[in-house]
Amino acid sequence: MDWTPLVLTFQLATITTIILVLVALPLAYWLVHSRSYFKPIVETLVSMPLVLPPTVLGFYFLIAFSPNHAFGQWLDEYLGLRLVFSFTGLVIASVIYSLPFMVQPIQAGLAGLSPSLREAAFVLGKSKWITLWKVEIPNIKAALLTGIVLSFAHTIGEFGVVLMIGGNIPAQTKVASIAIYDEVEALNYSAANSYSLILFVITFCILLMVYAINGGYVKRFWK
Amino acid sequence: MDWTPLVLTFQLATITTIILVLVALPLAYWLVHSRSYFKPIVETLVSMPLVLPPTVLGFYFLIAFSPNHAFGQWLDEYLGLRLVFSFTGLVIASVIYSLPFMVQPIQAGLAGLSPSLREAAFVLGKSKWITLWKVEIPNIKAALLTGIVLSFAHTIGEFGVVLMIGGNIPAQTKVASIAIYDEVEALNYSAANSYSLILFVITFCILLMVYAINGGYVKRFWK
Amino acid sequence: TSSNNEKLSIATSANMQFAMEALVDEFSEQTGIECQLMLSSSGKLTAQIQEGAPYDVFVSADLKYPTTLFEKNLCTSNPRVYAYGKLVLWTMHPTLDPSLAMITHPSLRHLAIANPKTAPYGRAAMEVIENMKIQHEIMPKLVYGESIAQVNQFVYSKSAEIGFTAMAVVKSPKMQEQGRWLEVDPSLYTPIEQGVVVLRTSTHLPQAQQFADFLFSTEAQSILTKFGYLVPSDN
Amino acid sequence: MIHLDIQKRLHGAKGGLNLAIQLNLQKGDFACLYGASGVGKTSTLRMLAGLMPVDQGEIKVNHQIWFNSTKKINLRPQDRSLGYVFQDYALFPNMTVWENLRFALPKGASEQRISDLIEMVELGDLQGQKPATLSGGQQQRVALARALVQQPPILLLDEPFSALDHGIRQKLQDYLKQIHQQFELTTILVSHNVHEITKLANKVIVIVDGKVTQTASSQQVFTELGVQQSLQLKGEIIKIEEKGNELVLSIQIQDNVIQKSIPLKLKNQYQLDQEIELNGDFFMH
Amino acid sequence: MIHLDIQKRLHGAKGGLNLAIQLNLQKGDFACLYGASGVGKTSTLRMLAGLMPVDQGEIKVNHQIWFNSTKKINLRPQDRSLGYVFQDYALFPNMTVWENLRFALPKGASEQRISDLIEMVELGDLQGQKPATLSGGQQQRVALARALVQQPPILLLDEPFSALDHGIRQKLQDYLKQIHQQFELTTILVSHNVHEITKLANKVIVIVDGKVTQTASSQQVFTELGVQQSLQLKGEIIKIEEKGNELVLSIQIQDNVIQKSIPLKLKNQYQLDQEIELNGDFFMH
Ligand SMILES: Nc1ncnc2c1ncn2[C@@H]1O[C@H](COP(=O)(O)OP(=O)(O)OP(=O)(O)O)[C@@H](O)[C@H]1O
Ligand SMILES: Nc1ncnc2c1ncn2[C@@H]1O[C@H](COP(=O)(O)OP(=O)(O)OP(=O)(O)O)[C@@H](O)[C@H]1O
Ligand SMILES: [Mg+2]
Ligand SMILES: [Mg+2]
Repeated sequence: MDWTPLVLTFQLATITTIILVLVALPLAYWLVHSRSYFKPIVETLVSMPLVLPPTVLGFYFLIAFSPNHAFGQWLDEYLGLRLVFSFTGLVIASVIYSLPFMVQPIQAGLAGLSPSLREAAFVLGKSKWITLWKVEIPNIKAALLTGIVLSFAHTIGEFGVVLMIGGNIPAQTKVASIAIYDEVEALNYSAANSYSLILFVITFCILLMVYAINGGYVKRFWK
Repeated sequence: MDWTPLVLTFQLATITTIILVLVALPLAYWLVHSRSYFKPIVETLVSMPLVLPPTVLGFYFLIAFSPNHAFGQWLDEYLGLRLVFSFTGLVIASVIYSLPFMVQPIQAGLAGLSPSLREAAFVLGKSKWITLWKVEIPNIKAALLTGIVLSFAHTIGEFGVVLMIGGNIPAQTKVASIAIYDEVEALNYSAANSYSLILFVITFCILLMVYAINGGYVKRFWK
Repeated sequence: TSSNNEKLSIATSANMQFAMEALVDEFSEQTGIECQLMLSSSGKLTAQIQEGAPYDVFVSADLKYPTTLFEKNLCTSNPRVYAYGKLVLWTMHPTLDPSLAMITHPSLRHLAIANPKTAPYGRAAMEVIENMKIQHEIMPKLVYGESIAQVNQFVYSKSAEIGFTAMAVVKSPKMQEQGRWLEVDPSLYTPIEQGVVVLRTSTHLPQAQQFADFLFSTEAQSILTKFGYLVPSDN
Repeated sequence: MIHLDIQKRLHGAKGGLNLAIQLNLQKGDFACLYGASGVGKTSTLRMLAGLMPVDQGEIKVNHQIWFNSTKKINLRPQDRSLGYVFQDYALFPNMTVWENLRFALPKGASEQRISDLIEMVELGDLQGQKPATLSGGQQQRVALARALVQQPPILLLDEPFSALDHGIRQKLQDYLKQIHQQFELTTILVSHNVHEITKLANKVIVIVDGKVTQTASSQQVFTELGVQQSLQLKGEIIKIEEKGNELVLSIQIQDNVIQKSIPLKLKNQYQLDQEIELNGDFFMH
Repeated sequence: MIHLDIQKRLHGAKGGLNLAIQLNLQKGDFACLYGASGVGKTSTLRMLAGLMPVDQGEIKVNHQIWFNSTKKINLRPQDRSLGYVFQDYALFPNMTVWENLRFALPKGASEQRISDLIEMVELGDLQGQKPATLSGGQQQRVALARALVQQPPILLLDEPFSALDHGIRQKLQDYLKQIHQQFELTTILVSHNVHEITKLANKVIVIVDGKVTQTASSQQVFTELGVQQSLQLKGEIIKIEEKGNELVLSIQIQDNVIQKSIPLKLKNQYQLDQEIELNGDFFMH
């Protein structure tokens, strides 16, 4: 059993999730508070990566990131970034693809908060950022957790985009989902099963821990 | 251009989303109010379909639903249901696969409600169901919308599970994402592009409408 | 729907699509039997057939998958090889001239091949590399497509400068004028045998058998040749 | 009618608070829970309504057991038919004022009742508004009206007038007193306002540190607590002026001079140097 | 110091409400907004604090323009440094009592201030609790303490004592009065309690139907409104009893007899038949 794909998978999922939190928070914040006419358009656009089949989306990424097209060339020349067939490319593609899973729950959470909390913090002289950080985020923990779990799990199982943009290079872009897919295609069902099982068990344990801590079950147990 | 796959796709997405709302609401409700030790386990299990690559999940569905195995045989003999290679099968698989997108936002929404709303309804003699329906759901509209949009969009773009369990049968299980896949396989990139574009545009319009109405932009415009 | 059930369902590897469409047209014209194609990867089709997919004939781009099905007693007879695939080296870069010598050149960053584990063209490409004894130089450059189709996308989008694909691809109507290609010396790889089987569960057994036989007719074989396959009679 | 003997462990401002409350109310009683902030008044109402778990004890209403810790009986809040005005109002944010009341209306009952109540709490033109845009006092009035829609036999009122001005407060107190008598309700009121209690309640239950220390009439209780609830004072009219269509009386009570406006048509009832009786309503706002 | 002249269109109980408020307060003023429920008191405070958009007008504080509709100036709430006790408290549910106060503490200020305030509002052992488990009055006291942590030059208090019992209410009123004078604050209080207003405010601003109808001392305002705010009455001691370590005086005022407990050590200050002055604090709860 080759463990590299599994390690790579959890690296990818973790990095993607962290970046997503950082990107989605300000975006969701803007979406909640903006009265702009663009708002519903941006809201819609955020969900759109979900609509295209992953392989197709991956193909578009491939074209966009390819050094032979304007954007990819620019990235290559000015930033020295080659996104196709690289781990960085996987991360960027995963972030875009999983964006709705993080933005939308956070947005719904923020929208559900009583405005008087913000107001109270403002009157105390606190900036929007401190208010978001110290008052709003701690009060939408459930929604934030939803976003994190959905993004994390989805990045682990994500496969089409990753396969397309990553090129299935061992130890670089061959994540577990692709390894499992390979085994299924090769009719190696028992190998696919064991990979799946391991992936499943590890993720199950991680999420179970998250939920148990969040629900206070761990505290209850130790009491 | 063959429109059947597109029609099929929106049928599948609509039916799946409706079923998901009906299934996810009681489940999310239970998750919010249960103090059972099983709760974090169920919470974790709900997210697990995301973790497996779609084709692999589809493969497991295929085996489970196949009349050659116990469960599929039972379905076939006692309920006369053949889930593999049928539209019904697609619906069931999509429901299971998209479950977390509906359950988790709703759960987060319900958890964020002030308990005094429930209490006030209870004191007025209202049952849990009426309270959920008339008081709790209307107050988590943003979260419910998140669930609906994520599930709907995801079912449209979903591909791996559908291809595996549906078998790409025209007018029955050949949804748009698979039609696009076919065109890509056939090197028919321009046809794939037009399919993608149409899918994208229609979904964009649907979601834009939803967001615009929800944000009150339509009302504002008419005022 | 009933009209689907009357048609002959032919499961075929997605990369066989063009040749198959031409073959099916010819067959329908000759016999009046209507057909529909079910496209997917050989691996998925095999899994589906094992679970009772309603297909009549399985035209694979490989021999491994039909053989597996035969061993599981799901076919009416041994798989028969109706064609051999030809491997080519293909690039979309206007400045590149495809040759086996150039793939080791340092300026070439990515070489796309299909997954050797699952795709016959991938396995053949790997054999070429091994026979040329250039694994060490070439390994870091390799990017793997899930199937030939994905290799095509890598090459087409120029993400990979060059790739090993099937001759059927570069001869297809869509790609004929696109890029440049070189046929790989067939002695460098074991022939890519493509097999056909009639499925035991077929509800149109006679017609299915008729189609399988048709693949070996002169008309069919000339079509296959036109689309870039080697046919058994050539050997 | 209501027999309650419960215990509950809570957090208090000076460490743990052991709430141990006994109540015995007859049908028609208008009882008031009186005690300092944080002494356990709201908690008592919540346990009676079934909204807060009771640690131990029994609640019996009309010979029906609502809660009994040893027999493990615990009626759902839905089955305890009572009206409750929450201290924090607990209005439904998704419903307008009218819909909040409509939601409370029992099946088959006439919607006339809603209109009447909205009129009574003076929210006529605001009935289409959501609670979020109402003022504090307006929200409180909606909460009161909503609790009265079902005409429940038992009323729990947690400081139902605390956010109201004198005028509407008097009016709603009068209305409450009237329906309490008319429908023979059993009412438990939480209030810090001695005057309000004296006016409404026939029984005052004093809670100190989580325990009932006294149950008696308001007169008795407040006298013992050294709180004068309703002075009956005599004064003398020293000046009578006409202002617009009002009559302004200046009245001397000892060294104080106070002024009071009355409608002009009552003019011939008052004259200079007349002795006049003034009760608490008059002094306290 | 505070010059405010603003207009705002709101919903009222009798159709639209045109709020049009002028205020002119000096540094050190303790003003009270007085008016019926729904008349626009909270809205006025919210507009002063920058939390509600103003339709038209100007707000000037300390010669600095906070808001001007023609010049399109609108200071953020953060830049208007004032303390605000919200009518609905607006405590942060994720923070404990201590953390709620800590959040308000300016950088570099000593945490001693927090402990002092928590002591003052008598929430010592509850400082580790989240607001959700506090009683209504306890929450209100946290809100007051939180607004005082920053020692702001301007205080806006929206019915800050409405949920409190007599004892703690008196104490906090005294404390408020003291810090108001000590730090020369400018304070705007919303209250329905005449006694409280009389005790604290030097200016009462009466609002009727969204307009200021009167600005004067509480004495003047309430006299004209026919509301007696604080009687100074004389009574006679008719009985002196010892109860434990307390002395219970029975005092006759006209036909009323009231009782008052005082510490035993003050025994020699009182004797039978002595005339004794009683002020409003004493009567009203
Ligand atoms: N956001 C809003 N939009 C429109 N109308 C509002 C809004 N907020 C409050 N109102 C209305 O404005 C009026 C004044 O409200 P405000 O809260 O200022 O009253 P208040 O004087 O504080 O009353 P109370 O003593 O009951 O707290 C009320 O009729 C209320 O319904
Ligand atoms: N869920 C809870 N868990 C633990 N302690 C609680 C809970 N709810 C309230 N308390 C505490 O119980 C005590 C009594 O609270 P309660 O709300 O009954 O007071 P109250 O008499 O209504 O006071 P107020 O007049 O201030 O509303 C308070 O000290 C409060 O902090
Ligand atoms: Mg209370
Ligand atoms: Mg107000």
